Amino acid sequence: MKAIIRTESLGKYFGQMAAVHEVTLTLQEGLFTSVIGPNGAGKTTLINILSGYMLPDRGKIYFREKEITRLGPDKRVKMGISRSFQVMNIFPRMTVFQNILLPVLSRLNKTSSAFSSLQSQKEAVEEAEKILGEVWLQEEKDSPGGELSHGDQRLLELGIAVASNPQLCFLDEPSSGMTPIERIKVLELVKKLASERKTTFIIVEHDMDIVFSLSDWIVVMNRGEVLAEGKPGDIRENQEVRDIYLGEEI
Amino acid sequence: METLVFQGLVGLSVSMYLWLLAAGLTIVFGVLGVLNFAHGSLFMLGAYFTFTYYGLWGVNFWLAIALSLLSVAVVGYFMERFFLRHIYHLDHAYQLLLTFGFILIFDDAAKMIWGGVAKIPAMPSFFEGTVSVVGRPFPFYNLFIIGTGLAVAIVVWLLFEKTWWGKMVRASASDREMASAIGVNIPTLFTGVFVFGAMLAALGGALGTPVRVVAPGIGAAMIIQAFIITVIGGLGNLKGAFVGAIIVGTLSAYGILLFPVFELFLIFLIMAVVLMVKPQGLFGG
Amino acid sequence: MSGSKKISRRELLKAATVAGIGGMTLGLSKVGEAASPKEKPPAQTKSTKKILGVDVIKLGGQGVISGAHADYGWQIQAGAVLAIDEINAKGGILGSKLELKFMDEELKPAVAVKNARYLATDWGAHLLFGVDSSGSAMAVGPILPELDRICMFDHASTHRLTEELVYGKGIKQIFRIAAPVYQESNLAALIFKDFPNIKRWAGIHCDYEYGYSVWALFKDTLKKYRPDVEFVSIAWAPFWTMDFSSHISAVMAAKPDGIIATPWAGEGVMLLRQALMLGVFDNIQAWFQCMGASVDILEGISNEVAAGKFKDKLWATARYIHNYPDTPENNKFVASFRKRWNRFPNYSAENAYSTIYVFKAALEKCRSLKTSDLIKAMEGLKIMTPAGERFFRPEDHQAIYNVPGGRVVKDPNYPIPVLGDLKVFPAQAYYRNPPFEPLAMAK
Amino acid sequence: MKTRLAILILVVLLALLPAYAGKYALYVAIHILLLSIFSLGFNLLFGYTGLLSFGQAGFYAVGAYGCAKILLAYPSLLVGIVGGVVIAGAVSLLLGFLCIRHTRIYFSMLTLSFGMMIFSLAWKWRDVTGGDDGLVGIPRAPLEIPGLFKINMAPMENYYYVVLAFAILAIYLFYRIVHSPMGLTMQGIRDSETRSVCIGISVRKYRLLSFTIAGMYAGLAGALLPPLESTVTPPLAHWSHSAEPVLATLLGGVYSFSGPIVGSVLFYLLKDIIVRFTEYWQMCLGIIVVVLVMGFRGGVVSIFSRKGGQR
Repeated sequence: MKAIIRTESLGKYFGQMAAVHEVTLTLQEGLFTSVIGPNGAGKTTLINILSGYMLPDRGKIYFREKEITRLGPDKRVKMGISRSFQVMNIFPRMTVFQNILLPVLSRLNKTSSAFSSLQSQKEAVEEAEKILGEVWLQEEKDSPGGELSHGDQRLLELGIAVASNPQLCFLDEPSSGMTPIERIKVLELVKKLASERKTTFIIVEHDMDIVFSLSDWIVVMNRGEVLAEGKPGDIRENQEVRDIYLGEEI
Repeated sequence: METLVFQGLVGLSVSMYLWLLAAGLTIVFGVLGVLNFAHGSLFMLGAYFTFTYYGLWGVNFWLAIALSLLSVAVVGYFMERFFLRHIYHLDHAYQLLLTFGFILIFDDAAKMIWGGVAKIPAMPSFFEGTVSVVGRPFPFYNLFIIGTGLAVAIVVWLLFEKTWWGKMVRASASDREMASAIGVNIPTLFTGVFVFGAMLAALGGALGTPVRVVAPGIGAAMIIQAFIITVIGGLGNLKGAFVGAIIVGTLSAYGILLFPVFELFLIFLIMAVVLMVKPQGLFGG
Repeated sequence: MSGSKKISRRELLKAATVAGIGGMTLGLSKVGEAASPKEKPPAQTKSTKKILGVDVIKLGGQGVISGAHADYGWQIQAGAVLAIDEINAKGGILGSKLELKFMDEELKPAVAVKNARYLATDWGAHLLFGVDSSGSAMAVGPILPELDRICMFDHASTHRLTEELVYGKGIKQIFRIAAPVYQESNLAALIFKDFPNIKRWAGIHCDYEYGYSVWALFKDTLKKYRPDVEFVSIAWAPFWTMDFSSHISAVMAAKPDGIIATPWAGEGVMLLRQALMLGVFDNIQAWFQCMGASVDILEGISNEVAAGKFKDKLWATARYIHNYPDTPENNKFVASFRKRWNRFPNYSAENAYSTIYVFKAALEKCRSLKTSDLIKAMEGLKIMTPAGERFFRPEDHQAIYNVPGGRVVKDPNYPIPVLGDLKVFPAQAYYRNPPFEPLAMAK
Repeated sequence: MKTRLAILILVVLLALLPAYAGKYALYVAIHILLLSIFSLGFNLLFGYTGLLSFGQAGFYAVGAYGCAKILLAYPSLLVGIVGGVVIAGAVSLLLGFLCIRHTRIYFSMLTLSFGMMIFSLAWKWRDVTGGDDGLVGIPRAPLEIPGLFKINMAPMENYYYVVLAFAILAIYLFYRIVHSPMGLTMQGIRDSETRSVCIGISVRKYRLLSFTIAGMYAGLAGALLPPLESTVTPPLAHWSHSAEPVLATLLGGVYSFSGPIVGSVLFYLLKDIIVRFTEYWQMCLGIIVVVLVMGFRGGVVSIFSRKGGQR
């Protein structure tokens, strides 16, 4: 197994508060990895830094052993890193189909094509249709993204993230706000996409049952630092982890 | 050197009208999130009302100013209560458009009521005369204006920093939902803030009545300067509006003295430079 | 929001849209149908009763009637209406009545051009007049041949209108009844050449063509008579200057003996009042306010003049002054204007009033509404007007007449100040003459 | 199919306009076409890229002055118009580079100040621009391609056809742009800047492109003006002129292709008709604006398409 992303002493500080502190991680390609931890543990900040959405104050990031610490998010997408957002971040006035088509066009470097119609972009259209099917949104194809139900918007968010055809994809709470049944469906979908698309997913997730049943690898964060990492079974037995989740069944 | 001191002092007195105008604009933007294009028209109405009470009806100067502030407060109340309130949730563009419509209405209403001739009543006699500054005569009135401008700055600062109302206003400026959760009546507060901003603009207009002209259209002419000042200082920032007004007022005065040919250009240049170097304005967060 | 409200709003929208579209089509069809018949030459000989062939002679005027200079447009309108009513009361011109349509020029050249086109080609004006700003005049002038109409400019004063467009380019449809820009600048130079103690001159001028021309011509002319004078300081004030304190203190820093200033309308009043506040009149010997004898400015400084605050150092002129000349024509005009409008006429009003009488004279002379006939009738026309005898110089279609300058003083016979100590110079002494050379206007 | 037929009928009607309309109607029609081009370009920036510019009149003026200077030196209509567009494009590329680093109200204010700087320049640089009197006597030069053809432009009808041709071309190109991958990219940036960045889009590049194209559309509208009016003056660059495409677009509808065009027709005719009946045209226009904003915010076009509106 190879490392897909590796960090060295990452740090991000907001005034006195350390959102992320001394994080040194090596995450393996092909392992379905979850980042867990209590609220304010720095999970979202870590994902923001790894996806390029924020720049770290300290430390280094390597993607497939190439340094990407200062690269902007658009450059990282081109290298094969994409992400979804915790707070819904879709294109609300564009149709569902266009929501998916745009990242596909971006990946195919077609966005600067000024005078050809969208329909004439055959390759992109076919691929977008395929992704729509994969995330179960074919029926909603022509509705504006902003008018979808909450659950469907989460699916769309996922669809946009995978439309860049990433090798590495960060999902920030892909099932938040959903019913327990929907959650299981969505996360099983992610798992399925991971195996079909050969994408390494790193997700932030709160539902411990799902995390422990689906993940190959778990990273536990607390107060900006990595508390523990390991296979689900090992994490379940870890006393420190049990302490921070005091009272909760993990 | 003496010339520069004198010119700076003149510029400072000009700045104070700009400060009064920009203060209300920036408060309303900071709290309500509305950029009021018609704010200059409230300035104009303040001047027209003062002209009517003081110049036409012969009311005492101070009373005339107070009455004119109240009159503009009523106008501001109607604007907020029946129009602006209903479009807070819309894009800035619609607020600009609505308030632009108000400029057109106020301008023509002023022409209907007061006619097209520029109005300028006699100066209250207690303001006549000059004091000697670096050997040149400097008007009492300009000193009075500088003093009033500074006093208003202090009062507004105290109001926002030290009073319960000010705290509520600041709370709702930074987080509307939170403020409403702790029991602040947001709609009433917004009306209050808008009316307060309108009265500041009216005060600027009213104070200018004896020495500056009031004519239909001065509001639209002033508002661009006020926009520029608030942007230089940082939108929604009171301290920024104060500093911005002084920068624009004094630099224009020096521009007239030193580079008469480029004066027109100067103010836009300052704004472009500030925005490029410090996108949020000098004091913007 | 309740359901019923929503519905009513939608209904409202529909109604508004329908109304909007209705109005639009109406407008278009009106534009369409009205335009074609009226594009034919104005001179028609359908009716045998009328000498001019029309029941009404349509006069299309424009001036600025919105914003801070709205009074100027009002004055033009007031003067024109007075003349039209007088003429119509006596049966019109050669049996045809006069009808006026007056539009807002907004001081925007594009609007002035659009108005002229609308008035001439859609509304069917036979004759055009008006226009306040120089820029608007320069824009309207060149389209007159295409519109095939005469336009009498009664305020816009740039010398370029008659010198470049009429004399230079041969656009014969342009006439100007008002004195051009050099009337005030050259007049000021002629007056002050005789004040040997005033050696240091400063200027506070409009930051546009008008201000530049006045300052350049004033300097040129005065320098010819008085090589010893110096021009020590200048401040430029753009449109919409709200406060002249900075301009005044900037020029006063150079310790001038005299100041010549061009801001007009409300800006002129404000400038003078602020100059008083800054104690300017204690430190200079003379102040020449170019358009200072315009009625709105005289009204605005009435109290100060009465109180003697200008210390008799304020001089002014305008393109007509209500207390000059003392002729029956002028006295009658001022009296009827005051009776009708309860104000004194300013120069725009007199210019517009006289414009209508010039049209009358020209129409009676050529008995035709044809533009080419009218041009012939008006070239070289001499006519008595309230401002005195006017002569339309054929070379550049500029009306030549005398306007004096004088001190702004209080006269018990008038409720507002008047010009006293009048200095009258023959017009030939200060009009520029063909062949015209462009002004060098380095600032 | 229906839409195509409607468009065809409209184009035919417009093409036949000189046959049934008078001179003034033609003049009005030309102005409406110019405002449509102007507003369309503005809406690429506003409705499609999410940037409210308050300085488009600056580029309009650059196009107008550019074309005027060319026509005064070398009287060929095509050279003048194309030259005006190119100069406006170059200036908007340059200023866009400085403006697109900002968004929302700051972008609006920055564009406002650059627009007003162009206004000041037109007002002050008198040797080149003629100051406030502007440039006068600009010829309506013949439309010519040396060796091929030469058409006299003196009759208004001929020039109307030139403007109509340019307008149809501009509208067609605009349609292609907004329905292309690039148009979709701009809409993505409008909907969510952060999302766009995180799917690999270089936001600044497309903002700059949008800004430049909008500037060229403003420049085209401006370049078509001097041959019509034979004059160009500084108010063309004033912020109150920048407000016209804003008003027209908001009247017609921001998020529809035809909104700015419908809005331009309405805006121009409304004012044209009101000023004939009252000197208080500002008041009437103001009331209409207020009613429109309070009553229907999606613009007139939204009434027919049900979509659009709040944002």
